[in-house]
Amino acid sequence: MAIIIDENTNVLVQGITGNQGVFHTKQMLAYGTKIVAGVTPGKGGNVVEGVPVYNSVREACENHRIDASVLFIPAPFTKDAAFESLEAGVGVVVVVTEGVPVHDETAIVAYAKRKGAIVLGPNTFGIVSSGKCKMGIPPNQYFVEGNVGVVARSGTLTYEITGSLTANGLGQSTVVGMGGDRVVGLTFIDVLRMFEKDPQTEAVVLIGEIGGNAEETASEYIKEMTKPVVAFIAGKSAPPGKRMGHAGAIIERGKGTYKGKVEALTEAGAKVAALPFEVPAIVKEVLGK
Amino acid sequence: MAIIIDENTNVLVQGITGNQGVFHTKQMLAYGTKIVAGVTPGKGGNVVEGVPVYNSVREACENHRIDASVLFIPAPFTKDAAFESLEAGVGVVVVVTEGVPVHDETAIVAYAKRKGAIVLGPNTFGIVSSGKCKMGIPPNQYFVEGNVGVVARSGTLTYEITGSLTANGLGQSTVVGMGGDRVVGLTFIDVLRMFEKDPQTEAVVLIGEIGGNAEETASEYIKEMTKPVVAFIAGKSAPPGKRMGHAGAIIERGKGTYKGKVEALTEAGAKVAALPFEVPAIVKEVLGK
Amino acid sequence: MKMFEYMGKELFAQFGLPVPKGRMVTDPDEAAKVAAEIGGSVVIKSQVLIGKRGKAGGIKFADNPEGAKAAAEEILGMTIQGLPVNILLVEEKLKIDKELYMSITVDGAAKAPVLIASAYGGMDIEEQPEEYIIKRHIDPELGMQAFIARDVVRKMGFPLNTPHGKQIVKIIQVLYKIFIEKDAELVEINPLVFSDDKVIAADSKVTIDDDAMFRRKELPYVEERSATEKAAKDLGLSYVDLDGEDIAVMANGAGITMGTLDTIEHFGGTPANFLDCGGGTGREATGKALEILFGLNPKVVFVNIFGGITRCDDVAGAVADVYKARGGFPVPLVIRLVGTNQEAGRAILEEIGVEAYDFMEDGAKRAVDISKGQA
Amino acid sequence: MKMFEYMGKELFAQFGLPVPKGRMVTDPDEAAKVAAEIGGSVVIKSQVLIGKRGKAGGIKFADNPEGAKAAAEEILGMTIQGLPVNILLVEEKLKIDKELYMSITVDGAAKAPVLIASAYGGMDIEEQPEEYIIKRHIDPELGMQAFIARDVVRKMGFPLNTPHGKQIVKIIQVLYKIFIEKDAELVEINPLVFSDDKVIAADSKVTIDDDAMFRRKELPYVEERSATEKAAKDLGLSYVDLDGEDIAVMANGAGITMGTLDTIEHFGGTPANFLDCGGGTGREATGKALEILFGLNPKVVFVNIFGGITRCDDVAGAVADVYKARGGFPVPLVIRLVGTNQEAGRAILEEIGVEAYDFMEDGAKRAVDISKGQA
Repeated sequence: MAIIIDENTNVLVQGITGNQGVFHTKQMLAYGTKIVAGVTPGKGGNVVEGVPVYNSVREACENHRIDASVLFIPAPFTKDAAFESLEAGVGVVVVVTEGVPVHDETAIVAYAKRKGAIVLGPNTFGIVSSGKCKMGIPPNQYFVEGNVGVVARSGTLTYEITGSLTANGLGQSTVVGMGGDRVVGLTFIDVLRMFEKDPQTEAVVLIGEIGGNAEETASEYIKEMTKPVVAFIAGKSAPPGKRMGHAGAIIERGKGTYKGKVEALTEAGAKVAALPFEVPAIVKEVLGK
Repeated sequence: MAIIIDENTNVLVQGITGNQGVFHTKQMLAYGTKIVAGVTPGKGGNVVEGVPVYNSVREACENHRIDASVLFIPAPFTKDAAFESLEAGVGVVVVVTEGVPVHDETAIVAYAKRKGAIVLGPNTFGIVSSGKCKMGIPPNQYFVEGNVGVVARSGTLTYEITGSLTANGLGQSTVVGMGGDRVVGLTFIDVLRMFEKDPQTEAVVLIGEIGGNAEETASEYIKEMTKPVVAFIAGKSAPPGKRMGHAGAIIERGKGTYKGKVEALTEAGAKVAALPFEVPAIVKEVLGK
Repeated sequence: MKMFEYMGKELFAQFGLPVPKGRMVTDPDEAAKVAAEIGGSVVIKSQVLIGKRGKAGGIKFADNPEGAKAAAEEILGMTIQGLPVNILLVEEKLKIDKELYMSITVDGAAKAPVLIASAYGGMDIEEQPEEYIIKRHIDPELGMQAFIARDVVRKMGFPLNTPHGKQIVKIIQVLYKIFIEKDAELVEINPLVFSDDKVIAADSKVTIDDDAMFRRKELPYVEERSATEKAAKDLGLSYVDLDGEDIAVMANGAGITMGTLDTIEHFGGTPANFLDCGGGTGREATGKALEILFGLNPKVVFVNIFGGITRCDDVAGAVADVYKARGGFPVPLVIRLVGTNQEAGRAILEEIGVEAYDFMEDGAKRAVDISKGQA
Repeated sequence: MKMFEYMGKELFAQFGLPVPKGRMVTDPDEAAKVAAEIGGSVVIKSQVLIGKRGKAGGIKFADNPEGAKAAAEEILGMTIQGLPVNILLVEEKLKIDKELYMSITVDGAAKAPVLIASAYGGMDIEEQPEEYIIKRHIDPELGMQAFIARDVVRKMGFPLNTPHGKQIVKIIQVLYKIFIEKDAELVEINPLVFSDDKVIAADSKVTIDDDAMFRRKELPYVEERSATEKAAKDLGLSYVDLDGEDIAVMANGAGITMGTLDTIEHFGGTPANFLDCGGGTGREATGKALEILFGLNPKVVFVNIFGGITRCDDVAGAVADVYKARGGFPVPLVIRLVGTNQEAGRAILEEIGVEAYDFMEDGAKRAVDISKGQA
């Protein structure tokens, strides 16, 4: 099982002929990802690491079944590329690109909603259904199959925690990067619901951050979950971020603090690790290992 | 039963304080329509024919359950008014207005699709679930409850045929005006599906026109229907309409003729009346009366 | 509203679409002047709102200003399919390496704009086999994104990384922008030509949505209507001239008008024209509309009213007004009148000795009989 | 990018939003000149990119040009929350009958723009009870339709058919247009004032999305960064100054940086700053980034790398480059280095006698110990 992607997922790489595209195509193939096609407009007919390149997503779809697409596309063109996959009916779109304008992000997410598609990112490390399929940029070696679901916003901290899970014998079902930007496709609660339904997943690690209220909202759902949730919230000691005029204050109204998040999660029955390296021990504990 | 609207439908009138709004509110109330609210921006707090007037659809929705809205709004403001009802979650929007720009019509229909709402019109006479609820402008006296469903594009010809049905003792379940414009919310096939499912409807009268290919498409569905369909296609002798450059010819590719439509309908098992006044006799025949 | 070719090209140029050098002129001397400005060979094109002007001799070439003047003299004053030529477009003669087709219109069945493109454009576009014609519907909420334009170019069979490919991608996006921002029903370029490494709109066909003209005041206005159509339009009605000569028809609504024509033809009559007075036309306007029909000298006028918003007393009043003003009808008038305020209407007609029919078929048959001298 | 008030108002004026008469000035004589042009009473406002300047004395009134000059002299050169005042805005003093609040920003949780409005604006807006604050999310595919603006005005409690009501409806639509077309993260008017029958933007707060600046070249550029922040930005990295003084932190990625700070504080250390070098920064840039940190004189530098795209050999190479160029480190450097090309990186570090930690917590503890003189 695992969620969102698995060993049967046919993957498209958009921007496959760029430096990042070539490098990560190689890495993903090495991980075992079924990359069936790539797209770079004007480069159709080429082959990258054995993968055929097309001029458009529709052309790729005329020649292959495409289940999911991962984008290595410069920020100014990311909206167009994401729209292209969504319009062609691709069900999972992983947007690695950093620095996408926020209005473009909003547009991508709105269109994905209309098309009933899942968007990870922008600014995500991607997603790994450990041992089956990797889409994105995480280093291959830390992702080993197992029963812990991981959901996070930022990349390196996730590698850090996933690496320590793996080092402690705790493999993962799926590790989901929702993306670090202000507007991204999924929220914690969306992913938690999927893990709750996934037979492979026995516990979930939620890696949150200060700001926003996604962790508080997720807590409402955690109360209903049958599977244990272990959380780490980064930013306990971080300085307050830049404020969006009065508007930011009015929207947040005091939500988004470290303390508020930890309280909400704890109250919902999640175990909150004070530091990243405490996570594996707590996961073992909740799994009774 | 009946389709789309019935005696329990709570109706809103947008543009209720204008001449047309006032006149037809009176007529609809006289027919028995449950008009619970009206909207005219800036005229909130007034009362028209006993109906409270609000400043916005949301305000009306805060005070009443609104199931359907009928618009008596000048063409330049029709898109905004239709969007307003759709955004507020109103499920049936009847746009009587003539002369709405075609791009506005496209926008209204696209948004309605996204919101899962039914749009009748623009440029429709409206809809009558005979004996229960009338939304729009048809004269009250010709619409009497019965078992014939009627679906049409243009108004007066529908009154003509419905009037002759009534005069021949054939009442109607629902008479649906899809609207006479190039882009409207429903197609024949949508309405035929509803009539097929409606227990009250025993036969359907389809009033078509030359041009487009809605009747040909509907024929495909008529083949599957268990209920008899009687059709009249207007425009046998009409001159060719204005052509949209080569584009029009390319889209139509010879479809849309009187002959083609009659053949498609006949082949699908529908009975086609050569003239409007022949319809009632054929309906009686197919109903075995 | 159809725009003349030169207007469409001016619009294209405003939005940055490449068009040939040239200008609209209305007399031969101007034509010579523009040809001199352009230098080299030019084309002189009649500006009329119908197609096939080339076959009718409405397009000529010239190699110098004198030639341009002579060609302009020849074309000006020509009549193409009944339309006199008063305007010319004088343009550089393009080197044409290839002709494509490109248009955007509204597809009513799909309820969305549709882009139509072909690598095989020109006069024979309608005869091209389906597989050479690319049709791409545009989600109105998504609009014309760059990827759609690229995919259409790919489907047309052109490489994306050539100058031609890149220009077509741009042209598609700009054409859609014009289509939306100018409330067009149709924007068509046929042919869109390859001229060395340039891609140029060699013709233009732009139709603006009449219903959107209220917000398109910046556009030039083109009068396409005949005097009678215009008189009807001024009353808020629509008039259509038909091939027959016998029966003038007035009815209220497009559908019932078509049904009325069908019924007349069923009984062997030939409608000369029709006037659609749907949507609650008042007494005065209805009277004026009747005057329009009488003015066209039909053998009989058939008025077919099924009153909804339209009130029978208004229609009858109008009939009576015309009758009284003229001291009778110049040709026979047959009227079928039912619906809203029917009794009041009948009473008014009785005063002037006119009897109304209850059923369309009876009235239509009577009108046909009169038109054939059988009454 | 935050815009100065006067820039935001210039933007408002471009789009037709009503703003007070006035102009930006940078010296007292100009201030007097603008005051003379305006005539009557004026307000002299310090232009700084933070709030609460009024309470700090950064806003003064004057009744004539001399007074304006004096006020300008007083404000110019002031320091407000650490920021020197170099620019002033001299404006007509508005008659203020009522203060409203109006803004549009992106609500990340809702994944959509949100319009926030209140009939009770001004300095205390954040303290207003929830029921006085109207929040309306805007479907990005639908945009700001007129009906939404009208409904917000209705919710604010203003009649729609008054001059004030009509102006606010217009202002809401224009504000959204600016928000979208200028790639703003925030457009805020506080207060939006009733001045007789006019509605005027008495202040402006506009923040442009940094990520969209590549397509907003038409906007003025405002440098908000300190010299260090700018040096880091030029390397494509982000630097943040913190309250502590002891430990300079370099880590790769926002999340791991936060986790590192948390861990340092957990062991009782105080981070002075951090540099996020995520996303595959190369050897040269990493070296320059290290130089930036050493240049700030911390007690210790802690480098925490979990290599993904970032390659351990690049980071180690950069450390070695700096070591060799300087002939040693000016302050101790603690490094934790795991991930991509870990072995190659370790080998490079060994050459200069630096030992890397395997675990963040061990490295962090060591750095804290050094910073406290406990090593």
